[in-house]
Amino acid sequence: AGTLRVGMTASDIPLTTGQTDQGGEGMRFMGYTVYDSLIEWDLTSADKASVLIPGLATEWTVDPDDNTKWTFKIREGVTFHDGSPFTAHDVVWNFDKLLVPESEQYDPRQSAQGKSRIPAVASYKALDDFTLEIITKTPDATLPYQLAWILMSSKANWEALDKNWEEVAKAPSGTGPWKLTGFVPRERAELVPNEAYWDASRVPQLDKMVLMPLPEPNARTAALLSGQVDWIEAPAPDTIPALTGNGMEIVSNAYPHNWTWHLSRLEGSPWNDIRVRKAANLAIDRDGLKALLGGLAIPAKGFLPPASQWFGEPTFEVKYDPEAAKALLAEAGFGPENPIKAKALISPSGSGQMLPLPMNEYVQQSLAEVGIEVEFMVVEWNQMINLWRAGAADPSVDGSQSINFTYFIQDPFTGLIRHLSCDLIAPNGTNWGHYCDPEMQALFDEIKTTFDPEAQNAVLRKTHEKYVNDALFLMVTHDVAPRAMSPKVKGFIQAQNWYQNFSGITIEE
Amino acid sequence: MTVVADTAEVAEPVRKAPGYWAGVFKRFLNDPVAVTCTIVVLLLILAAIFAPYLGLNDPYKASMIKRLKPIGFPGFPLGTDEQGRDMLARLIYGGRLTLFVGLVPVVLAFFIGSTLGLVAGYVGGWINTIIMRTVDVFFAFPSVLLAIAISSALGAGIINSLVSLTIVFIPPIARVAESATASVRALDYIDAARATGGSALTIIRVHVIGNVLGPIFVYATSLTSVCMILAAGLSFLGIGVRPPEPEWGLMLNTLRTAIYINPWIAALPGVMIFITSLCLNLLSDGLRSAMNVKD
Amino acid sequence: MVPLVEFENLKVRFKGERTVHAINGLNLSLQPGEMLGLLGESGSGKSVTLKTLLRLLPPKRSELEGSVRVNGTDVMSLSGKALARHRGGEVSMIFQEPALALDPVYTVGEQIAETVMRHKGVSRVAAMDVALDMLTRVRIPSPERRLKTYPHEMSGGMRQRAMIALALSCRPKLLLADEPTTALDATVQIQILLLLRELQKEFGMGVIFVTHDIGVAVEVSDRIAVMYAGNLVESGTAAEVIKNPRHPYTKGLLAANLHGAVKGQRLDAIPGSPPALETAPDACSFADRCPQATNRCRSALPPVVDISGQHKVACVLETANV
Amino acid sequence: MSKTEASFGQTDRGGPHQPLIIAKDLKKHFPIRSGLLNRKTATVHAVDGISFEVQKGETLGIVGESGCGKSTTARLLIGLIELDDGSIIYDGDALGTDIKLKELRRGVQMVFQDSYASLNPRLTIVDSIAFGPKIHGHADPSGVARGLMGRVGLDPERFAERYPHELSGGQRQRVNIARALALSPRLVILDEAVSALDKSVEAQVLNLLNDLKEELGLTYVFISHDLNVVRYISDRVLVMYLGEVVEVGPADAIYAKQAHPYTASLFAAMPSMDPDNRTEEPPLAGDPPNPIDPPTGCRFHTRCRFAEDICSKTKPKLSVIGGSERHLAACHLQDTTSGHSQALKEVAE
Amino acid sequence: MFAYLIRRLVYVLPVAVGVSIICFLLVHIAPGDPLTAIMPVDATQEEQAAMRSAYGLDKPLPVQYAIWIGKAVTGDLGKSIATGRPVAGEVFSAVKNSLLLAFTASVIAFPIGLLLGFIAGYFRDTIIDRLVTAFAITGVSVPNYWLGIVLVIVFSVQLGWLPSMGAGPGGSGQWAWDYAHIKHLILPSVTLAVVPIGIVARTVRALVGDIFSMDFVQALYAKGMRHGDVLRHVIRNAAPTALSVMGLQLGYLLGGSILIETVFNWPGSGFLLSNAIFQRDLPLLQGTILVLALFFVSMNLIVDVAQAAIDPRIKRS
Ligand SMILES: Nc1ncnc2c1ncn2[C@@H]1O[C@H](COP(=O)(O)OP(=O)(O)OP(=O)(O)O)[C@@H](O)[C@H]1O
Ligand SMILES: Nc1ncnc2c1ncn2[C@@H]1O[C@H](COP(=O)(O)OP(=O)(O)OP(=O)(O)O)[C@@H](O)[C@H]1O
Ligand SMILES: [Mg+2]
Ligand SMILES: [Mg+2]
Repeated sequence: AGTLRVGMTASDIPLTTGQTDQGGEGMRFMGYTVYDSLIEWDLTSADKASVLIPGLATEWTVDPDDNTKWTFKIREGVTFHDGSPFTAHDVVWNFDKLLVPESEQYDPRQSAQGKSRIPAVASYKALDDFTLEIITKTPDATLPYQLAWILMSSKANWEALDKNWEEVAKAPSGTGPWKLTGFVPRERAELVPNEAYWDASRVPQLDKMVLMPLPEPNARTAALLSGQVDWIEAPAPDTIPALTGNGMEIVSNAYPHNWTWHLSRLEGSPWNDIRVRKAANLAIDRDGLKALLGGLAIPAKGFLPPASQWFGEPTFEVKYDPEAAKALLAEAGFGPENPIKAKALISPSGSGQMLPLPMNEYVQQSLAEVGIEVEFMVVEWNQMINLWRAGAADPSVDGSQSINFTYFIQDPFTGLIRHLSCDLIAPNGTNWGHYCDPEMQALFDEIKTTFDPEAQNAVLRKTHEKYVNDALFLMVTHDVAPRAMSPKVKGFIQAQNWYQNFSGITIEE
Repeated sequence: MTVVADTAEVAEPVRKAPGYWAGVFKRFLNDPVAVTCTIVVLLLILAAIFAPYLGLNDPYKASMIKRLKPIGFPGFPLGTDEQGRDMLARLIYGGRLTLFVGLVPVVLAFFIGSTLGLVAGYVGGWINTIIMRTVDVFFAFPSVLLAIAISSALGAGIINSLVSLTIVFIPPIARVAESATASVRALDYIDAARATGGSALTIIRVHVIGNVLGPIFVYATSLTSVCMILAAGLSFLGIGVRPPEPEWGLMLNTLRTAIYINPWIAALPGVMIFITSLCLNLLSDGLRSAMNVKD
Repeated sequence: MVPLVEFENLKVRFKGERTVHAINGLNLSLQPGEMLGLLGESGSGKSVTLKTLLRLLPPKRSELEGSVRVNGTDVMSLSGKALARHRGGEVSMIFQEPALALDPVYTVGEQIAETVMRHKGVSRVAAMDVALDMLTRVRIPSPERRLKTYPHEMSGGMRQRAMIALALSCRPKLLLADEPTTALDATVQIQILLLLRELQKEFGMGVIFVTHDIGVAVEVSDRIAVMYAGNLVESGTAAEVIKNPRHPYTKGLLAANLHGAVKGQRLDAIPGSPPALETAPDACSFADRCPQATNRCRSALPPVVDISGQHKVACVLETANV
Repeated sequence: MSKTEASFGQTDRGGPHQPLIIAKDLKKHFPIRSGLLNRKTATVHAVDGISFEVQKGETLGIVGESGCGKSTTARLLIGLIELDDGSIIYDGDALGTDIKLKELRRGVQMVFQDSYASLNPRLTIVDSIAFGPKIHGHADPSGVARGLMGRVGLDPERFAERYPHELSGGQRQRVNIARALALSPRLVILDEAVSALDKSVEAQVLNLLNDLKEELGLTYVFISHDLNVVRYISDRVLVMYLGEVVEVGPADAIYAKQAHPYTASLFAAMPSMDPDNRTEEPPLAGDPPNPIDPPTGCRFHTRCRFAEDICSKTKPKLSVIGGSERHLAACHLQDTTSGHSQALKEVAE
Repeated sequence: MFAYLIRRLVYVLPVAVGVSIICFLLVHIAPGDPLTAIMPVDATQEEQAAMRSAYGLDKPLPVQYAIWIGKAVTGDLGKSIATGRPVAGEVFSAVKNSLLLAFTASVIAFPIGLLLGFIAGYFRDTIIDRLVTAFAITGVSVPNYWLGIVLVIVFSVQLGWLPSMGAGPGGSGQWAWDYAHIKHLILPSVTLAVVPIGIVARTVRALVGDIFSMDFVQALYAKGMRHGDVLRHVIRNAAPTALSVMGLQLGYLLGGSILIETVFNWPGSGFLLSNAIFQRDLPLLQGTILVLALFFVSMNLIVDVAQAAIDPRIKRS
């Protein structure tokens, strides 16, 4: 019971119609709360990496003869908040909403958020009310991960509201454990429990959850300390002593997010030499950095967090060893007297970037000490996104040889494949550094064609081992998604995931 | 020459009269507040210019272990910032950029605005109409809004800040210059000079500039503190000077969260902005009264 | 009979960036109903003399000595209510620039009525009636309408009439007029002068009329007093002073006024300019400009000599004649 | 007087009988803008068709009430404001066709009423005087300036480096006169040049003006509202009313007998200097009418004692009166054919 | 009076057009793609192109301006790129909140500024004057965004007396004049009031000082007016100018509260603007700036007309 007031880092209430915006935070607060997807993440455990579990689909199989044909069993007895039943036809309707511009329900805004999440999907149809068939373009075993992105909104509600998405935004309807009862743009949104939720264990115990956008970290901290909210996302590290000093609780956990420098592998890049890459990875004192972040970081051991089910056993140990770094550089023909010169793209701000400036300066300092002289090209976050899309070869990056980006690494595709796949070289995809290695490509193909989850995990581990052993990125730290909350908040379990389950929370009055 | 002897002046001691500026200077020196403020501003400027020779710590050198140390920490007289950089060095180096971005737009706007105003005020007619109506349009924006709008359009960066602040301050200066010029132009001595056949340019140079520059200058000095606060505000918003450059507004921004750890350190850049703008204001007031300029 | 005004050895000194000895031992009296012309060039202390009568000098920067009595009351001793009653009630004043002396944001009627209400304690409506009556008396055309106009909507002559109406609205015993016609055209000036003369007869008040124009003084005054450097150099009836000027300064002024000047002939101009008054004079202030000055003039203050009846001159040259 | 200064001046071209300046039908109307879109809604008829001439070596006095257009006339003569209509002929040369404004300005200079406003407060006295010679390329402008200072009775040693605010009104007006003389003009226009001065100082300056005129052979246009001063200094007097000439003639003739009722009123308005014979009746009532909307016919008819119907209908012409061919007046009373009932009688007297 | 009003209105038109052109150009001279912020980071080129043409961003500038202004005059400022909501509604509700803040700040600032300025002008060149002037200069010298942060620390975090952010328990949508809501106004409006207090105080001081040294004040004393009467006259004379200074300040408060609204998370136009800036939400940015600038223009207009109405010296033909 009670009301939970949450201070989000977003500057606005995320899109409420289904497929949310505002990145991970949007999915967390307005996606998995009001809506469900066919396949979901298991958010019940804090201790182990979270895995996929059935959502609106109870089971799914791939046709052994035709690896592009998938069949999904749709959960029966699920109803939307407006009371209409959920069926396989609704899934088709929702796919059309995102993928078919000609369809009546096509919503460019949701499409912009969702379409690129399901690149594998070629076609889909409802075999009956509770059976869905999806055909992929090529065999792709990562489809379940892709489908975990797609949220189901109610067709009946949309029709009741004159087929007008703007109206739906004000009174949306999903199948999720929370119902949106009202919101003031940029100020607050109010959610109440959906008592009829299909998973009884996830019926919220609170009376109400209020979401407030509070993009400014100081404002969030002040709001929590002055009792205007009970829970804040991403408290600034420096405010944590004050928060704990005032009895607030800091909750954090590893989650699939990293803070790296994506390296250019174009002709002439100093990063083409593996010794230089390894040296750079050995030059950084990640524990010092952790201090800067108020302890709220996990020093990188690889591209994925050490606790990841796909971490594997890489032979190259990512650690702080400046002497080894110098030795490697000397071997490559460089040293403090004869430093390597590199240019790096960074942004002073940006969502999920932790403390980009201090951190980058720290990295710059560390690299300089072993003999890598980095010059920064500082651009605004939005500009940075453009440059990231454009790729290292684009003139607009002005010869920069790395880009500092934080990556969401929750599933195989977004976590690993999209960064280094040969067919996704920018600007066609997000392989910023123009890396293309047949060995790696083969691994990627194997991931896509390995339909047995355990076998697929094994391939993923091999892939990650190669990431680390080849030192393909400058791997710095992992975020721990800290959140601060008032001692009144009880029953929250922080999963190792971007999304969280708010159903078990109660407020002690 | 003897014919007018009876009207000649009664003997008075021979003396060389002090010039107008000498008088201004003397009056200014008699104003202790203004003098103190001038000294403070000058010290800040000198410190900023000669920062590299003051034996300060490297303002960019970070140290995670020594972050947010209090004022008086050994080796760091004013403590350290959120990255363990020396606050004293950063404040002094920060004065460079802050004063630069705070003063240069006013100087530029002073030249451009005065020229526009002088031309509009002296020539009049449709030239005046064009210039002053354009100025009116820019005047329709509150200065903060205009600065933010232009800066956000141009994007962050020192040059962009300079450009946007200069644009913000040209219209008010042009207005003051225009009205000062128009009122001087109506005085008889301008007519007398025109009657001697001087060209417009000569008359502006000899007779107009000297008499309108005073009020414009005083007005411009009163804008410096506004400009500095505004410039720092742009950096504070993240559309001004870019990190890691030390700049007071930006430091204020990046130190915001440190308020919970070491409020005094976090307050320092604000104190610097406050002191400087206070001194600039008082200096401008002193000039105003020394130059006898009415609002 | 108690004189209406009596200055006894008045000295006024201004402190500040530089000291000004504005009035230096002035002795002057005025009988009730008498009209005195106070003549002198700029800076001779005419306005200061008038302001002393109303205690209008800045209290912090001026030092006064001697005594000033109006109707037997010591003006210096007045304060608070008594002073307010004195100002405007007993003594009122007309200023040189009515455009500056009238409040620009109140109508003429309001400003007159306000004075009447203050001094006579009558209602607003009654005060407005008085104002209307006064405007009629100063011959302002369509006075009802003028009552509601603002000062800037009137011509200079009209404003000065309104100012006179205001000054006379409470029937003062003494009217002070500080160069009331200097800013006006000759044709308007003569209208105002005649109006003042008429009103003075009608109201029977004493008037001190300050001017630097001898002609104007002659037009209005029964008596003329000539000031120079903060003191009187000559005083007497208008006829005495004009027809029989005794002080070299008075003579010079008359000559400079082109009284009987012949075209093409050089004027007997007084050379030089008035003294700066930075120190209190200890000799004849005019000596430096006087063609007849002797050592005696430069060594001590000149005596005041009675020529006849009211005619007095402050000049050593006259001692011989008496 | 040294050679250089003389040669710096201008030479006579038209001969002694050519008037130095002839003003023909000068007009200046100032627009008054207001209302929607700031359009012109009214005009001030500041100068409305006046003609006169100034002979070489004479002093022409101009008198009239405030706002009648005296200063505007002066400014038109020296080209400080543009003529709306009419022409100016300087020593036989028409301005605009035969000579340029710049040339006219070397021959005509002006002294203004406000001695303080007519000096640049930021320039020393010597620099102010030297400005004209300097821009005309004189070799030693400050030498000229110092010479002139001596001539106007200001010791250059003591005053050259001073600023205007350190001078008394009389001294400043001397500086203004020196500045006007710096280009060796032949005609000096004095617009109320002595009005702001104290009487004793005024006399000094009048003496100075007389001396300079004699010494340098100057011609004056002397504007004043003080009839005593005008009489003392002028050879001829021109009387203006609401932008028009009502009477012009030799000073003595006008002082002896005013042909126009307005001139007569103006003279009657002078304060008497005789305590036994003071003015009893104001010669004129009210203020002059508004120049925005001047009365029809004779502009003076609204205030004239002799006004009749004809006066409000027909504008009287400026014509010769009483035998002296240089004494002209614009009044129906003076015109036997005007149809004014008193006109003939007046002449018959 | 009516003609004056019309003339001022007509005069405002070209200014308004100029303002709209500047607003329009401002956001189009900007580097970077406005769509970046709302597309998922890995959206493809075609997806971006589709989005661009959906927002009309592929047309030439003059055409875009014509379309924009044509709709703007009918009150349609387009749709926000980031939220898809109509800009007009967004701006309207934000400006409403900003006005609330600006008015409250004015209610705090103007009486204090007027009083201080009057006292200083009355006691000109005394110690009181100097104290007031020092206070006023401090007001205009302090960076108010910094002051805001300090106030939050002291009054919200340390003392816990006042809320640190937001517009009340129910958000601005449920604004009510009760203490629960009003207490949210206190810190931001006090912070916002500091600068206008200084400016109003300084202006009024100079004004009152000048009026006291005018001749008519002496004339008032000369006709026997007591202190109180003279003060009444001085106030009446100062009123038009003081009024116009206050009017302008109100306009500045509205347009200049962006930093304060950011600090206090106040859901006003400044906050909207800073969101629009960081998301490069063109229609929103344009619309907000346009509405604020036009508000400022109208404010000036109102001030001029009001001044003309109460100041008999101004010609009202
Ligand atoms: N308030 C004052 N403070 C300082 N000096 C003053 C003040 N009032 C007058 N004086 C000085 O006192 C002297 C006499 O001034 P006053 O005004 O009486 O002259 P005036 O005869 O009225 O001259 P004017 O004809 O110019 O009005 C002048 O030197 C003047 O500068
Ligand atoms: N620049 C101008 N714009 C509009 N009206 C003007 C201008 N200059 C003069 N006037 C008007 O023209 C008329 C004549 O003015 P002018 O200055 O020539 O008069 P004046 O005879 O010199 O008066 P005064 O004796 O007051 O100096 C007046 O009504 C005046 O208001
Ligand atoms: Mg006086
Ligand atoms: Mg004039």
